[in-house]
Amino acid sequence: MRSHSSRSNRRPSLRRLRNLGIALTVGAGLAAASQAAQDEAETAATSDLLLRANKVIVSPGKSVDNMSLLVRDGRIVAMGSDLAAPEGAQTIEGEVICAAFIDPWSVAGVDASSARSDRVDTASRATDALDPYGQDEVLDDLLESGVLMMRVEIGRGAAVSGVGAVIRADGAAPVLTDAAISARLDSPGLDPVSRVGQVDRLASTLGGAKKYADDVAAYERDLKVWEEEIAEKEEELTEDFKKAKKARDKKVKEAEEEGEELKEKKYKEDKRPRPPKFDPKKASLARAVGGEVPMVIHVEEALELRELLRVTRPFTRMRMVIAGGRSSLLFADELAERGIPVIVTPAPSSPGGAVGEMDPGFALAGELASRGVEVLIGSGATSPVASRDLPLLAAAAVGHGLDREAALHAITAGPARVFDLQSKVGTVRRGLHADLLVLSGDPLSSSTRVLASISGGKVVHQAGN
Amino acid sequence: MKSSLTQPLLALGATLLLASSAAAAPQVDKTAVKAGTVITLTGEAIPDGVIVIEGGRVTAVGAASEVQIPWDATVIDQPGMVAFPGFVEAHAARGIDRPNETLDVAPFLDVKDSIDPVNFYFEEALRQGILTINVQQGNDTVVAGQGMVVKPFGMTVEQMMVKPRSGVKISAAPKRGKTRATQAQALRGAFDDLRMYLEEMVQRKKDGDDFDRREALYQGRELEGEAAKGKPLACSGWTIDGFERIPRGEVDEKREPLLRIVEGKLPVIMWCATPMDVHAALRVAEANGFTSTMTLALAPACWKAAPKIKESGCHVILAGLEDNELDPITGESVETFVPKVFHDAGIPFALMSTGDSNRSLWYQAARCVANGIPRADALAAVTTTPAKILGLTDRVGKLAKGADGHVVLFSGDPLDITSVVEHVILDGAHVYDRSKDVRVKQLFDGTRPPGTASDTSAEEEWPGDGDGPEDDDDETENKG
Amino acid sequence: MLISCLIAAAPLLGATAAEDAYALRASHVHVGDGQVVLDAFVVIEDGAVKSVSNNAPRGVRVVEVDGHIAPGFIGLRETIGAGGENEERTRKSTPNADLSFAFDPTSPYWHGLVAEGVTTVLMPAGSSQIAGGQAAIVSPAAGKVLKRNAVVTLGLSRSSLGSSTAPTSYAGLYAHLGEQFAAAPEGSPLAAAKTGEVPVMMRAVTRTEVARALDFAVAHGLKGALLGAPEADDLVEEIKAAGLSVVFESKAAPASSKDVVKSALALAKAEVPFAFTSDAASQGPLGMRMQAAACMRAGLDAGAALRAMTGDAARIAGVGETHGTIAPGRAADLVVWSGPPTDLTSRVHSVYAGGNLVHSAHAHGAHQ
Amino acid sequence: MLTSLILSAAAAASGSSVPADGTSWTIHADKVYTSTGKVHESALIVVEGGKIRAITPGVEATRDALHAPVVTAGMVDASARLNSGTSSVEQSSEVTPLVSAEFGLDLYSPGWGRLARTGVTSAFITPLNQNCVGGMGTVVKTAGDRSIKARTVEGAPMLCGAIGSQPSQRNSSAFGRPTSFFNRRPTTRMGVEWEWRKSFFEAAQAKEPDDAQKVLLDALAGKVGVFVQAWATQDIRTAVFLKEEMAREGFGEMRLVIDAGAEAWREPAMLVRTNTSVILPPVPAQGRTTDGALMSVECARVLRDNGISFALSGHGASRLDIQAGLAMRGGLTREQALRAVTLTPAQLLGVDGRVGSVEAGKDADLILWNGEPFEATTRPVGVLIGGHLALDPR
Repeated sequence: MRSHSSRSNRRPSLRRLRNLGIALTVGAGLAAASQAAQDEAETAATSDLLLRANKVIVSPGKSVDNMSLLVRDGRIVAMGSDLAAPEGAQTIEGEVICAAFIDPWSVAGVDASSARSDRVDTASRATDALDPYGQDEVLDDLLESGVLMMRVEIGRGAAVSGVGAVIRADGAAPVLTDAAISARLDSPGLDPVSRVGQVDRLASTLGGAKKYADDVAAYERDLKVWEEEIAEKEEELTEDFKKAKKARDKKVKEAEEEGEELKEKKYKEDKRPRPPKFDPKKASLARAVGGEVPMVIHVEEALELRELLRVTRPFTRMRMVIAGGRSSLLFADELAERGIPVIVTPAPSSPGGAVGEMDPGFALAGELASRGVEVLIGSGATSPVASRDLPLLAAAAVGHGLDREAALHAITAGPARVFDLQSKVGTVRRGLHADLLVLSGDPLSSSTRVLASISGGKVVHQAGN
Repeated sequence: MKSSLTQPLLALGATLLLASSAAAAPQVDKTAVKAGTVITLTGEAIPDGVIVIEGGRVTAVGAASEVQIPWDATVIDQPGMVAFPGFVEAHAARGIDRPNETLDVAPFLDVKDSIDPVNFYFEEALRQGILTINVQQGNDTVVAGQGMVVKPFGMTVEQMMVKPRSGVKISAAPKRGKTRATQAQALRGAFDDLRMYLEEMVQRKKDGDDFDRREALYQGRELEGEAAKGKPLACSGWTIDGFERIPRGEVDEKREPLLRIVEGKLPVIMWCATPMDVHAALRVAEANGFTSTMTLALAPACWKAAPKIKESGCHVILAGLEDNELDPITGESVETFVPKVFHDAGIPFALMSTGDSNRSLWYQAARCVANGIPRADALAAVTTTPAKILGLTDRVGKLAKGADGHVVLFSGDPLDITSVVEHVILDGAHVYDRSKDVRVKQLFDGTRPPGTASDTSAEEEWPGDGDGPEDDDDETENKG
Repeated sequence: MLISCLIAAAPLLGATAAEDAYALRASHVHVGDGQVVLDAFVVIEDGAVKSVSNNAPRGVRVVEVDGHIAPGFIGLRETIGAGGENEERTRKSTPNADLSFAFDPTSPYWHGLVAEGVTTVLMPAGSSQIAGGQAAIVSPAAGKVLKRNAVVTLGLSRSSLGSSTAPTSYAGLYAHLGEQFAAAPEGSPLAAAKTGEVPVMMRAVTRTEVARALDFAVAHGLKGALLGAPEADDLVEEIKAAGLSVVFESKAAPASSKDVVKSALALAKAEVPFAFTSDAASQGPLGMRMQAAACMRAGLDAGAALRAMTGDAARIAGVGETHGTIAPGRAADLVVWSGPPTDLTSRVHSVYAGGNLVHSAHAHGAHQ
Repeated sequence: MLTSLILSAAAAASGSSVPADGTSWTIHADKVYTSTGKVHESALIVVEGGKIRAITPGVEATRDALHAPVVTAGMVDASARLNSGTSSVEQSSEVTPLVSAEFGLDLYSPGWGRLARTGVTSAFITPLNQNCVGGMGTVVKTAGDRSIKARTVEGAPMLCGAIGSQPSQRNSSAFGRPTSFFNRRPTTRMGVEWEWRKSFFEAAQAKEPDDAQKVLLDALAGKVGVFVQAWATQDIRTAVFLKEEMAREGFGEMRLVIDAGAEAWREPAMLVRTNTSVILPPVPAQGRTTDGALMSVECARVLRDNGISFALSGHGASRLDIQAGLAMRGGLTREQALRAVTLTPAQLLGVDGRVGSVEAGKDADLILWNGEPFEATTRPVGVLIGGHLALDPR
């Protein structure tokens, strides 16, 4: 009993009873509309909040001393050294304030079977798989460790899986319902030929999507032309109507005299152009090919990566992101030159071999960065709990050669930029969403504690209670 | 050995006899039921009450002293017994040959084509005093066929029918082989298809009309006749202008039921296995405008979504009373008595009976009382609330003037552990008498008729050695 | 303790310093028992630490190292280096097996281990056996066995139960183990374990397994540690009463186990010694630092975290007198870090084993 | 004597503002079913140090006393089956009398809490039914200290095993996996029966019996009870005939208890003849149980009518209070149903000295009901185990 009590004080999670409020998204079309709906939801009115710290890390590498932040309605409304706390404002003080950590590659908060599934397609949506109930403990851990946002994906088993999302660990409305489309080229089991074959299949899928997009564009052009033509035609027909009527009345009379059937003139016009058959999968993928959303591709081995880089050159507008990329060092220059970021999971990839010379292991992040590649650090979407380790992984990367700034960038501003959230989160600036951490010291130092986590202006974790 | 062969046949014969006699029973018959207590569910119970049934409908209910029994009525007098309206089963995927199709989306199907009137389930329902049953397809589906409300009596589906096309079963929980994401996608897809199909139809119609107009102009004809006028198809999620142009008859009959759902003309019963399914369910309903005509059928775990459900205003059907979950931190099991949650949240709920003949609706209601729900509310959950869900408020679930002539005579209080159903009067006909029920003995000593669950593999799995459900209360019929 | 060591050291200073004697000078010296000496000299002679002091020793070469000096980490339960040679699958028990024979000094794995600051390693038997044999303690850098028959390893978890080989039940397991101990002849490893002169390492995972293991240990007078026990916090008093320590295993992702964090904090509070293993198969040598860091971010103080990877770990392995701390007479297994050794952001500059420089970041082209 | 009791009771009542150890209470009940046939109306139960100190006519209870419409003794589940599955039975041999179920227990299993909260305060645990002779069972309180010793209730030793299809299930002929010890007898019911007789015969005729055989000899002598799972009629027969054969051979009179005797109702005479007790499994949903045995709510009544001593059980799959209710549905009186889940199982397991009834001096294992016990409309709202609140009625 005694010992038992130590474990049994489980607080009922608020998340359970919180309305998840995932905006509905019928196909891609309404995504934008839903986005607006979320901004609404995100900036829900909350009581004022004053945060004060000896050091505020505005963005990785850039910090100011003795700063206060005023948070209102989910946003940072003021920053200054001498801000006074308004009436009834909650005040939280700490050593350091920085932007909340973002895991760019996670499955936390996602229903497990969907995350594993091999049956998803490009039209499947991570927002359909968010589980606000099943993972309270997992998500609570994230709030404690300062990882307040994750880019989640589904369909780990599928070659090309669905549309990912950026969600908040506190279970509030997603920050982004259309974060990226992800694909996978990791099947070391296969023989080299079929491994390359996989890459080519992916290429042709992308090509198919591109063609579909082109066809749709073409149809829209044709339709415009046709509508103009018809409009003109209708105009002149209306003008000539009186004439035509006269002529016809004449004909009718003649016909009656002749006592024969009246022959109407044959009317012809070109048919309205037909749209290409709607294909939700291609329509969805086309958005990635067109660069509207990033395309995250999980690839480890040099064989696939080389082929991938080759076949994707034609897709100039596609914003590719490499995930995993154990062998990406070999292609660092091209990645840097093409501006392709790499989401590194600084963990040994194969047991034992982990720390062999051939496998960069934890050093990968540092090496890539030194070669001018933008590095993000993600937990690898292996298990929901893994996201909890994000700050540890970033720290370990520093311990193996990555600069502190780069490491912090890799889990804050970096993910925000790559997934089009820089206007909302990732740095600490007036007007941005208040997704912040109040810390007892340097964000990555092992002896640092997260004193408070603020998500969308709400205090979702505070050390000690 | 021989007896076990012959008895079922005899038994079957017996029921056939009963059935046909009732089927033949002329509806003009007058019946009066006198009972020691009459539970009307419209007010206080009536000591020595009388129920008069004429032409299959209740014409009078009241104290023996007040109600005039017609001289020519057949009187069933049971001073020792309790008269009860009979239970209403809001949802059952039983009495049909197979609960689900392999098709993902098949709203054009109708259970009326698969109901088996001599299925043991209906006989058992009668024995349990369940006189109104909404037969629906199973939960292993995306959009299943349309259900039908029946009474557990009659030799043909027509005789059993109470209300056809009572609603379409839709599942927010993944069909076999699907995941939460792909299920939601399939659901969305089903309604997107309908929308695009209709839009295309409208477009084609419009093109045709425009062409005719121009042709007429060209040929110098006056165009006679006006394009049809009416309202566009509008639901909370989307609208289709020019919908009125489509003659109803031209809509593909396979798609027609979905259209009726969007129009709010065809109710939906939405199955949810987990609370997150509830969110999915409400999303698709909201998007396609059938929230107000949707009833949620819920597995126990869904209690966590009660606040969300409260907002939606949906009624619920509870499959299973108790939720057992393991606290991931302490490893302890945490039990939640589900109906209490919904009761306290003020959400109207109906209960469902399980496959266990000892866990029928009376038992479900009794457990609610045991767990602190007022008796009246517990009884409502197996009578008036399901009646409301099925749109049969005036007909079943209560003993009142104008209601269907159904009366169940219990040996004691319906919720008493020792009470049994002694007589059933259905539409005024005396269709069940326990003293003549050969099967009661058979249920004990085991000679079971064909078509009973006992020769399926189902309960070979029934736990004899502890590998079964954590709690009998927690039985939910999941995949139909 | 430090004072005494200084005094002890004082007379030695300047006195005939042997040829190979030299000193490392660093801003911080983490002794490994929780103390830190600032701006100190560590004098090394004959592969052992001769002294730790604040004043410069005379007559010995002084190497200035910029950063923190800490004892090399003790890697308990390293199995990879054995290349799967560490369990005898045809027998449930081989109590006399000597794991030192499973040590392959040429395994490429060791280098990585050293590069991460692990200088001493305990190689126990695999967890599928019950009495698997005698763990050996080896120096991966020196490629030599430091101590044979160091620890008796016992498997008391489900993974030691067979599905179609006896025993299939805990009852059978303990019956078997009881016989093994009863039958152990004088001077045999198990007999030595009974008298407590050789420590045991008992693998027990679930709380029930731990509880049973404790009963058995108490009944047979075993001393040593539990291996596994992620939920040890539920049984802190019992573990303390039995006078045992806990060795946590590290998992694959996530590197940090929530249960272990809770348990480590509870054990620290109750002053029960514990250690983190770098379970090579999952997180590599960093596993233990990850787990330690996770505990620190949850409130464990740095000293305790370091002890769990050095001093206490060495004591648990039965080599507390020779390894795990920086003090006169201890083996000169030292690691020079760019910062606090328990901080994940710190890098390994150089590693000394038995006084010899066995790894240098510059040489291996790691980044600074 | 009585007066002193009342006095002490009053004293206890007045001084009982929940003491530190939380094992002393005064419970005021409108009705107390003692399981011994006696029923106290409006009584005060005084609990001190985890024991029932006295039951006295209703004194005006103090504020902090517990109240309940009805109080009964905690239920004893004679076949709770809460062992930790396959790791609770030593399958390297079919006959393992030396195995103790104690080693197959997991006191951290959530099952315990569930049992305790539903009013089962003591549970008989046996090795999993995968061996012919599985080993010794043990009676354990369902809540309390997390040490098996402290939780065990010393009772009559019981040798547990199974007859029927289970013991032979995993065995097979030597094709396929010749290394597995599952290539062996028994693969049939015959084989199972053979294993039983063989082991007993060998024990009885052994020159110097080994430890395992000593246990079997005690069983033959009736010093150790024999607790045999036998669902179907043919298996119950096998068990009974075994007992009779051993008696005929002059090996001794076994004390036989049939566990999971679903079909015991079919041939009651046989059980009466051999004075065999029966533990009934939960009433199956569809009328049939494991081994295709048939069972309905009426079974308990049949056993009662034949004067066979029987207990009900939940198999960890069903609430025991509901099983008692179903037995009433089948024709038992409340009193008889109560006995079948309290005193009778306690007697069968030899723990009636400590549990099974509400009597002064016994363990304070009590159930507080919100109405008449075993009705579908009532449930345990409070449970005390050794005086500790396992379910708080307040």
